[in-house]
Amino acid sequence: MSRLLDVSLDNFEGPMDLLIHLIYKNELNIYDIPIALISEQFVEAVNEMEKLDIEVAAEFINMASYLIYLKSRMLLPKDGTIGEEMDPEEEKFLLTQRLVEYSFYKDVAETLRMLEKESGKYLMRSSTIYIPKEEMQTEDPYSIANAFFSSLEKTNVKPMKIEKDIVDVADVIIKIREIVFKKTKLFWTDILKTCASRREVVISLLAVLELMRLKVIEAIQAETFGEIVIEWKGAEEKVNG
Amino acid sequence: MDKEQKIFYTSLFLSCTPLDKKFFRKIFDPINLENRLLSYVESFNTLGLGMKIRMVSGGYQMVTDKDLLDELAPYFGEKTEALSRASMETSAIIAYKQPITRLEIDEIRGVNSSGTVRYLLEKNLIKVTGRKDVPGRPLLYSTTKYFLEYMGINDISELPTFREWQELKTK
Amino acid sequence: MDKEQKIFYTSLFLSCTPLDKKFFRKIFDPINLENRLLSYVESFNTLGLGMKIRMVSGGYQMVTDKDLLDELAPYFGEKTEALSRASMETSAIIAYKQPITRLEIDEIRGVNSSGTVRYLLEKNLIKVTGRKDVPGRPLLYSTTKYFLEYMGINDISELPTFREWQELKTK
Repeated sequence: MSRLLDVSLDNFEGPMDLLIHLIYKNELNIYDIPIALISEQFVEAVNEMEKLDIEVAAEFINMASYLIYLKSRMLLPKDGTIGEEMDPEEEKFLLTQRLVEYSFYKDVAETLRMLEKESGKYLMRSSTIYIPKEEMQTEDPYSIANAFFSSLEKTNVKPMKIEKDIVDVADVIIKIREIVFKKTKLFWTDILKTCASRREVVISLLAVLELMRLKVIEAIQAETFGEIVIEWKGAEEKVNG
Repeated sequence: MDKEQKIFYTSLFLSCTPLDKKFFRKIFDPINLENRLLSYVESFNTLGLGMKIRMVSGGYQMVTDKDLLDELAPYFGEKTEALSRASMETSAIIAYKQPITRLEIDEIRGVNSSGTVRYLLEKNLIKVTGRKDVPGRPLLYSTTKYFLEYMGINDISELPTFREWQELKTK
Repeated sequence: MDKEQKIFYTSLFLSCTPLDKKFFRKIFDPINLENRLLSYVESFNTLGLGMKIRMVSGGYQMVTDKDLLDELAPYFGEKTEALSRASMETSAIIAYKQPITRLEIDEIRGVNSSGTVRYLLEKNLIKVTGRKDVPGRPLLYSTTKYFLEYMGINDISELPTFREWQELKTK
């Protein structure tokens, strides 16, 4: 009997697969499986594997105990108790359905295997050819003009010209305090626009941090490299304003 | 040969993936388009250049003839390993029952399929298509367009139905 | 059509880069090969399929017809990474004020442009064209021929003037 299991457990995708194998081996009718026979063989197969020191997956053990239980239930006479115990005929029907369904997918997998093999005979290029961009127009002259003249405009309308070489933090704090007070809520980039030099940008950042520490303003950045929203928090002054 | 026909051929030449009818409807006059495309396919394939246009996953794809495989494979064949039995079984289940959760797959197969599902996702043969409206809201899986291309079929409906299979079995 | 001819065509189809004569000498009978290949090329090109075989640097390559580029470019044009705002601004300043030093660019932009200038040099959109005759002799930058190509113009003079830009802007 153990010769039935002429292949190792590794060759089975799971307990369902092993069951199907046993059904085919015994040339049984899948729609009316003799539970006693099949559970005996199943348990024997699992024992065999354990003897061979193969680590038997929990799924196989579960199926084995389920089959033994089902077999024992079927041997017992029907005692009429309904509900608390399983109806063995019903259980057998459900198991049959599962087996039929599984064996359908097992066969479909074979069909797919054939399709895979056939389709694999066609060769195709592994990557799409893209036409190099030199042959295409990518930017237009207007965008270039726009970038240039806008940057010129930006330089012309600089609102503050800091004459002295050293920008004073105190001055910048006053400036930012005023701006935020007036607008209540604005972006960090709005403050950037008022800066005349890189130095002033750095000092403005320090000023914002100082005003945050004093709880005059609050700065929130929703995402990394995102816009920083600066909001007025100095409530007592805002009430008056 | 008119420009439309040439653009049809060159598009298929440039693209490595199948181009579907939707793509051509966008760039060509859609009236009676399918018939025109079919005639283009036919006249291309009768040229017998060694490559041909095949219809797959609901689109068109330029491929080489099967009988040149042995000659071309050493130089251009990408060695793709065939799918394992577990992958085949799992993708078969997903193909028929999509969208389906992993637990439902496990129930049919009688084993845990998480590794196989992950592998199929990586291979772009299946994709996540939402969540099931049950407690835990598990992910739902479906097969991809690439699955059809990989199997060389146009549509899942080309696979045998359960009824057809049963009839064959009981004969 | 014999198998050699088919393999020639399909090899060129599968390879997106040119295949040189050495490759074909390896897989085909080398005697009188070049003549045969030339006749294959000719008969392919007379089909007028939209793609053709061209001879490049001692090899062969299957490419699309030039006159289909406009139709194909929207779908198969190389994905261009758009220039960042800083790059756009800097190259625009260089285009209008060339030759210009980095310090002069910085003054217009109000920020340090050294990173951007380096990036544009790498992208071959600008080049160094000399040194300014002032203390420190700083490098002078100008736009390149490729910049013109990239912007789709023939000459810097085709860029809109300030007046034209103002008119466009208010529209």
